[in-house]
Amino acid sequence: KDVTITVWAGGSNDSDAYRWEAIEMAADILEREAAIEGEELNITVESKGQFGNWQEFKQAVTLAAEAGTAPNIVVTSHLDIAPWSEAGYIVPVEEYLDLDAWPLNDIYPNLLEIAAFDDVQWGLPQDAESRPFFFWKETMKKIGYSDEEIAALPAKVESGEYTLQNILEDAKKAVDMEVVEKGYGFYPRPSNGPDYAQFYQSFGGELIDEETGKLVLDKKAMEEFYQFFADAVAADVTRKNHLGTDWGQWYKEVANGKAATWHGGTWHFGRYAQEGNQDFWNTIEFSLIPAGNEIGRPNTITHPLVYLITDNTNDDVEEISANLVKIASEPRINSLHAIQSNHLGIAKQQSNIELYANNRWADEATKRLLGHANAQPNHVNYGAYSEALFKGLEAAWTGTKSPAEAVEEVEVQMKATLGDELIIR
Amino acid sequence: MQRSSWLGLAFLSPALIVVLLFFLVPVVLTGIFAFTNMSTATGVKGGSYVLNASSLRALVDAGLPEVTRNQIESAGYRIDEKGLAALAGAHGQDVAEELSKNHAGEVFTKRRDVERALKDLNSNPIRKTRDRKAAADLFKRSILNQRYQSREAFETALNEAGIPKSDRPLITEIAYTGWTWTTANFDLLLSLDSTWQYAKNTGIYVTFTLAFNVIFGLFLAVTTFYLPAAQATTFRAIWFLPRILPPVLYIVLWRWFTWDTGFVSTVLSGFGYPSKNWMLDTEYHAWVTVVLINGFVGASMGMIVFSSAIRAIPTSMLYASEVDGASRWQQVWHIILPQLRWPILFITSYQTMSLLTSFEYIYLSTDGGPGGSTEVWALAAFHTALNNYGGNLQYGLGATYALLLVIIGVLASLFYLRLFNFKNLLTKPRIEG
Amino acid sequence: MKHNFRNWPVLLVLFIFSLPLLIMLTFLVVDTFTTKVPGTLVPNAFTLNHFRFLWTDLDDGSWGIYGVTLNTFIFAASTAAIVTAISVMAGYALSRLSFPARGFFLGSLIVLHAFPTVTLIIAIFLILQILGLYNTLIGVIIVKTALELPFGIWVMKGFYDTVPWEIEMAGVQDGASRFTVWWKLILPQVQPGLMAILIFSFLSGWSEFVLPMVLNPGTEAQVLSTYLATLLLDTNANSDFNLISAVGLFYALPVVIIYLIFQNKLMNIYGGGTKG
Amino acid sequence: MRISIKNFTKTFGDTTVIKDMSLEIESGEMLALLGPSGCGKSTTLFSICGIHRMNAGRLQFGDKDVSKRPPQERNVGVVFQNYALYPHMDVHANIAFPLKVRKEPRTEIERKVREIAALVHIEELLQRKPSQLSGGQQQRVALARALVRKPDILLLDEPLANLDAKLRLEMRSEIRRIQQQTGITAVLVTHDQVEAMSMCDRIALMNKGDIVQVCKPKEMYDNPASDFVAGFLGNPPIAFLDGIAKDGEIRLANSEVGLPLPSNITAPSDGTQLRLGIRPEFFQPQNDLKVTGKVSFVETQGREDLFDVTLANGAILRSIQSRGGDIKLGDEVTWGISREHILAFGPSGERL
Amino acid sequence: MRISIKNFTKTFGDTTVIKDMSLEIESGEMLALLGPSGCGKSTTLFSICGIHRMNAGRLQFGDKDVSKRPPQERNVGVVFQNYALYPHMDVHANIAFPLKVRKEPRTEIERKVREIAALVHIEELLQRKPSQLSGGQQQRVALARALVRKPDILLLDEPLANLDAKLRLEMRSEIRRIQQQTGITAVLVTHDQVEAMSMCDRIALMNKGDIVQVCKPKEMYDNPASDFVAGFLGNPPIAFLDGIAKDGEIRLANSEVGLPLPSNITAPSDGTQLRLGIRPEFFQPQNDLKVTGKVSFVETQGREDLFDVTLANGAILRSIQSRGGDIKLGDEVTWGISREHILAFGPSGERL
Ligand SMILES: Nc1ncnc2c1ncn2[C@@H]1O[C@H](COP(=O)(O)OP(=O)(O)OP(=O)(O)O)[C@@H](O)[C@H]1O
Ligand SMILES: Nc1ncnc2c1ncn2[C@@H]1O[C@H](COP(=O)(O)OP(=O)(O)OP(=O)(O)O)[C@@H](O)[C@H]1O
Ligand SMILES: [Mg+2]
Ligand SMILES: [Mg+2]
Repeated sequence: KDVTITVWAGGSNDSDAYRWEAIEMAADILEREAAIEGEELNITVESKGQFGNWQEFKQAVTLAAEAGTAPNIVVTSHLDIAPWSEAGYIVPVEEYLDLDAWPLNDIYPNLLEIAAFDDVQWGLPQDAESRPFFFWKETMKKIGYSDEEIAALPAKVESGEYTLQNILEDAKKAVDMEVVEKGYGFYPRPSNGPDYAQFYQSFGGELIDEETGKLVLDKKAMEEFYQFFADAVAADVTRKNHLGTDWGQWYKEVANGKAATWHGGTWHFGRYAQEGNQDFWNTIEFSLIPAGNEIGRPNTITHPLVYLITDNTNDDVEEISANLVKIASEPRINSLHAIQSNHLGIAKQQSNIELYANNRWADEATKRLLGHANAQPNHVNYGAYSEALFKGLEAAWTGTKSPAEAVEEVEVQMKATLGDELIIR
Repeated sequence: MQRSSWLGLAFLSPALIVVLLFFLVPVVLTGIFAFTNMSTATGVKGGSYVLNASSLRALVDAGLPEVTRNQIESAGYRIDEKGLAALAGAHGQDVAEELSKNHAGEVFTKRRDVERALKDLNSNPIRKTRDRKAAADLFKRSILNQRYQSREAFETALNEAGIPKSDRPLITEIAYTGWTWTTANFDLLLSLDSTWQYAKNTGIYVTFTLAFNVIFGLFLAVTTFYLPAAQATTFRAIWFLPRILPPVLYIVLWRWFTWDTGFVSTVLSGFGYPSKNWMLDTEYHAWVTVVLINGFVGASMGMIVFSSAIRAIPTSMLYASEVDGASRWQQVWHIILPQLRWPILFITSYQTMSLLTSFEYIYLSTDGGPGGSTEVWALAAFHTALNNYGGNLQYGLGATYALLLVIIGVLASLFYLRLFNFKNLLTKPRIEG
Repeated sequence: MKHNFRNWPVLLVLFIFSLPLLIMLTFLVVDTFTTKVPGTLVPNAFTLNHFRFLWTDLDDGSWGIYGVTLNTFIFAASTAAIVTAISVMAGYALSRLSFPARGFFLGSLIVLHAFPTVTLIIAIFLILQILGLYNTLIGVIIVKTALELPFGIWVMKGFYDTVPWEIEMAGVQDGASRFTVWWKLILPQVQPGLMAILIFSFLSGWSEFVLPMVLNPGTEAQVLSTYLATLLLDTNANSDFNLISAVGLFYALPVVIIYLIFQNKLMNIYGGGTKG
Repeated sequence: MRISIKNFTKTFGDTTVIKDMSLEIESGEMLALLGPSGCGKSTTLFSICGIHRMNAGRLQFGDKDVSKRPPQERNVGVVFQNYALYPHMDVHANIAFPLKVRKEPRTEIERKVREIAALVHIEELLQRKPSQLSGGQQQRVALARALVRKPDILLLDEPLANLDAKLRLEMRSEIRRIQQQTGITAVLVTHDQVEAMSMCDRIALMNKGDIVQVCKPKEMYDNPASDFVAGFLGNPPIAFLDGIAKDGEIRLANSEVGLPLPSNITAPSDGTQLRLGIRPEFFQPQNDLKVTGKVSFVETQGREDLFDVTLANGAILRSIQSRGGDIKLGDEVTWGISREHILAFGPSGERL
Repeated sequence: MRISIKNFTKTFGDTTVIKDMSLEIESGEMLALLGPSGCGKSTTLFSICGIHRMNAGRLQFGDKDVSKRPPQERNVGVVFQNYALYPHMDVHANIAFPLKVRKEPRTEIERKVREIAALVHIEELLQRKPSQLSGGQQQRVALARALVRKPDILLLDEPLANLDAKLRLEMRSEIRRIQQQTGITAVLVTHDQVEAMSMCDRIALMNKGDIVQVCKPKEMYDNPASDFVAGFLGNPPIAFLDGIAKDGEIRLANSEVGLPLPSNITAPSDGTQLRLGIRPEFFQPQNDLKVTGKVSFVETQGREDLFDVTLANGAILRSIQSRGGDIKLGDEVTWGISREHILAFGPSGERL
């Protein structure tokens, strides 16, 4: 039997090639398994990992699914599960896979949970990560921190002793002392991403109400979160026009100490090395995203990508796809991706894989961050929620609106697009 | 009808078909979409009927009695006679009996539990996962998480599950995943500040770019007209390049030119200016770049139209003005410009339409930034309907944006048609046979 | 009338205005063949490494440059051919033949230009999908054709308008049918227009970005614009500007060459098209 | 082939260009449609060949009613003012085109093209493109193309207007020769009186969509039906004197001078507005009916001199004389009018 | 203002259009530049007004060398063939333009425009746009515009070419009147011999960038310097007979017929190629030097008839006669040549 399986992976860099190569390896294994069972199975994997950006990827998948020509397997944000399942674009992996069997029973349950929606296991986690806060050690020293104090920072952050307000102060100090240039005291991500929800959480904001499953707009937290960025701009520690900075440029700058503090993802570890910073451990310190105030908590968001199986008229194809995804989730195969792209593993046994276990970054990041990580909620309208959240931030950040006004606008927008699915606090 | 009429219609028909399919039908469809809540989640083609945890919550909010909710939630997987009989049929009496012995009458909430029960069987003849799942499904009595493609199928299922008749309409309504009619898009559009911001941005964009196009196009046409042929051709070629260069590449060049590490910054840093992003530094920077990027492209069109219009002015007229004593400036001002009235009007109207509906270059350069300050109407429509980070494509809202743009564009072009005295363009065919 | 004035002030002003373009283009070429120290503008070594995409595959998700180039060529060439064929017929009908509602058709042609086709794309997508042409090269070709058509017809009509009626009359008088007259006598007269449309729509197709991006996201039929955009928008570590420039140069070279060969014909396009 | 036009009316939109015109053209005859610009000459021509549709009226070729036939079926050869050669075809292909669309066999085409090319003397030009031909040569090619398929009728729309003076003279006789040689019925549209008079058997003079007079050239020159006709024909043009009838004479306006009326007309009643037409060749020193005036304009035209003589009342008479006299501007002269050549016109311009 | 052109040469790229031409035009004179199309008339004119630059040579207005001056500074009025009126300005603005660019005060402009409008009789047209004017009216406006700022020199480039026959006649005298009234030095470019002869004091006949002859019209007609000049002037054109000199006679080609040479020339040596020019008015029945031939062409031109007579050797003589004879095509006639009017030309066309 000849089957062609197409795989599309969004938001991928070159180092993420194992997202689809894993499927190719799995295909090989599956073919062999079938051969043993006396079936001749011939799987051709066609993969595409090159998309301009997340926007284009999602648009492409959506339209393709609408046209009935969706790729069989997509690697995408877990947030897409809600709308795509609602629209009927994807089928649950649990239709084809035994979740109690190897290797699925080895996957961290909380990650599996993230790939589920409405109690249905729609997909399988493809990787894990987390989004830490970074400090440039050299700069911190110059503004008066000792090595020990720096080493103690992650703990102070975790305990809530060191907050975002301290970040502002230190960043300001760095700028005022001209250790870094204006606008480089705090150097956030230059485009929309899950990271910004972290800051909302830092000020006590909740994304979803566990009880009712509705999204939450905490106006006070939102305003304080916006205020924080407005303050950062006002204090010259962050550039007003920062959003939209070229990613390549951004990486280069943070990797080489041009910024005092910033935030990013666990995969940055590898990227910094590519940008010329081979000595991460001695130059950069990382921690959770600090709390913003007393109500808030230090936190980090993990935003795993997931393997999803799309709806296909042929159930056999869906089954083969599901099995490929399953095999690709085996610790050994997944570790290839985790280490190559500096993501975190998805399964417990990966710590027993030498490749993975020997990697200090994977090890430490897992320990320091993953325990505190939460994910954004799978909700049909979370996309609209996050769009609105970011739009408000942009307005406050660039000064087109005051934080309060921005929150007003966000409220209007969210009310209109989310309707009953929103709780305003 | 004359024979040439048939030939005329025949000649026109390929164009008509293409235009109908890809201009008129889309406009009509867009008009329709504008009155729906269509989005990624609803799909475009219509939906199916699903009850799941989310819709159940929504149902409760909408007033579904607790009893019914419990009834739906607790239906689950029941090891009953009917299921066992089916299982016996599929996998043999032994299996059915053993399962019956272990779990008869039990209700499992999840299929996974049924699967486990099946796996735990001593005989365990069901080795393949897929078969086991099929076997487990024989006991399924819940309608949760089940996709029904048609209303009838869903209602039949509700009926079989014993849902009270009075609750069914509400359940059916909420379980529907497809789009529904609404005028909310228009209300939303009007209530959002950003709408007005987009309108304002579009105004700025069109006005300034247009002004640049026309004025600079004129400037190029007039100056190259006076230059010797070789120089004129060179400059025309340079200015034609923005138009023929692929937009993606053209924007790459601009980025390289304006970005922090780009040409301007590098050169200025030589003079001690801190390098910055000249494209996105402030709103003003962004606007200047956007206008220049589009202006450079548009100017070439103006240049060519005006150039050919100037060339169409009889040289004797220019000679006449010279022997009449006019200086070059007077010649341009009194003789050339007045005679370019129609080309200028043409370019103005043509470019107004083009600019109103274009966003490609903005999308590739600032993408509406910084902070949405260069987000024009067409780009907003594109972002809303097709291109946002959240991946929830709001087709309905996007169509509303597009529809308004269509209306404005059509009105504007009708206005220009009047201005052009359209009848004059239409000469009657001279062969009547 | 040209010699009576001094040219250099005009030349100077033109030169200053053209400087950004000149710089961009110069460095585009220079960058692709050289390396340089970051933060400087002067190259320090010659290299052909930026053109490695010509002999190695850049990534695993796409076809490699030659396949993409072939797609782009097919896309542009077919678009050009279809646009020209249809415009040549419709332009003649609008210019020369009488039939009911002729004025209406001519008017709509101008109004069509005001339709933001690209924002109507959902609907277009739907139609393509019904026709089974979504995510195929043919689909994008047809949509692109539709987009170019109003302009093409308008230009062709302008060219037909300039053909003397007497030629057509003579043909009819010589006993030829209107079709023969068109095919044998009139068409050869509007060849410059035909060429102009052909070239122009080819260039336009070659450059098109949004349509392939939205309507043709698959791998089989990727075109150069999306290929380049992918390199550009990617947050890749090795998103290497010189490489992008090299691909860009490779991408732009055909259009520039075509332009240089046919520039007179292109300059022509508006002459014929904007009468009145 | 005889052409007969009956009650022909042609309108463009709201404007009626030709109203109720009737005209007969004999077989083998060459008729000139002469008239000022915009009088409807081309419209008539185009209606004959079928490019325009007649709004009313009947058109017959021989006995056949062709009013409703499309141009392709009328078998009419037309030569257009700008020749309308097909610029992308060489001369041979141009001439062969009418045969080719009729799908005649190649050898046949070849033979006919050669034959007609010989007739119009362009054998050596067959391989050239129209743009490589001079005006006269283009003219011949157009003629050849119109004639090659042996049309029943030949129509010529100002065929000489674009040629220079010398060539025009030459082509005039050339066209006439060919027409006579082939014996084809021909209609020549022109606004040049010399052309009409020198080339055609008969002239139909048109004015504002109407035929004013149809007759032989000489007759039209000698016996114009109205002052319009008299004014249109003749170079230098005829001079007019306005006056009123009094005692069988005509009393000139603003003057006491009286002139006798031509002898062959019945004198109109006194007080009638009259107009006398005197051609320059009939106002000469040797004639008897003397008139005195001042020479107000002198022009040398090579072998002849032209004089304008302004009479006391401001009216102007014109005289053309062989060169030799030494009359200068401002001289007072007393020259005579040839009484029997005076043309008299009534109040509405009709010939008396 | 006197115009003096010395050794003027003009090239366009590689082609030399005018080579080493010299010409003097007297103050107040009206000179015609006559010649066939493409001979360089317009080029000369444009060089005088400064639109073209002279490649070599000197141009003087009066005593001032203006060779290097731009057109704006030459103070020359030009009337272009197509009038070159500014279509977006009304007549008033058109005429006022030369004054406006000199920033003259408004009242002054107003006065001058009125004045010149009166001179050319277009007072009532001042508010119209050029497109609302007839050809003759446009012509007058162009003239007014050229004259309004009192130029030293008036240049006219085929000003009458686009007018119809009647209007041309009228404008001819009108332009001459205005030129004489203002006393301006004028150069008229034309390829119409009648125009040149009737309007100008002197004619400069050009051929291929060279001036062939400059003199008074009558003299040029009577005493052409070459066969080119003789052939160019005269309507109907002169007829030529080719032959060789023999015994003080000329023996016609392919024939035994001999004709005597004009008495006022020295007979060339025997065997010289000769050419005789005989104007149609000098080949008449009553003349003495009889020649017999067949009438091969007859043309009625209103008051005169034109005959072509083909001699036995195939040469053609032309005769123009007053109407009245009843000579028909094919008749054999024996008419006479006026011996003293025969023009004889040598082998290279020069007048003997
Ligand atoms: N297609 C048309 N629509 C409207 N009016 C027309 C059309 N064709 C001709 N006319 C008008 O009909 C009248 C006669 O035109 P026609 O061309 O027959 O004149 P003509 O005698 O040939 O003049 P000319 O000597 O200038 O060619 C003119 O007033 C012209 O404006
Ligand atoms: N700008 C130019 N470039 C090249 N050749 C030119 C140019 N202008 C004129 N000529 C050539 O110079 C010659 C003389 O041209 P000119 O216009 O002076 O002739 P003309 O005597 O005015 O003729 P016409 O009676 O046709 O107006 C022609 O052969 C023409 O082709
Ligand atoms: Mg006509
Ligand atoms: Mg000329």
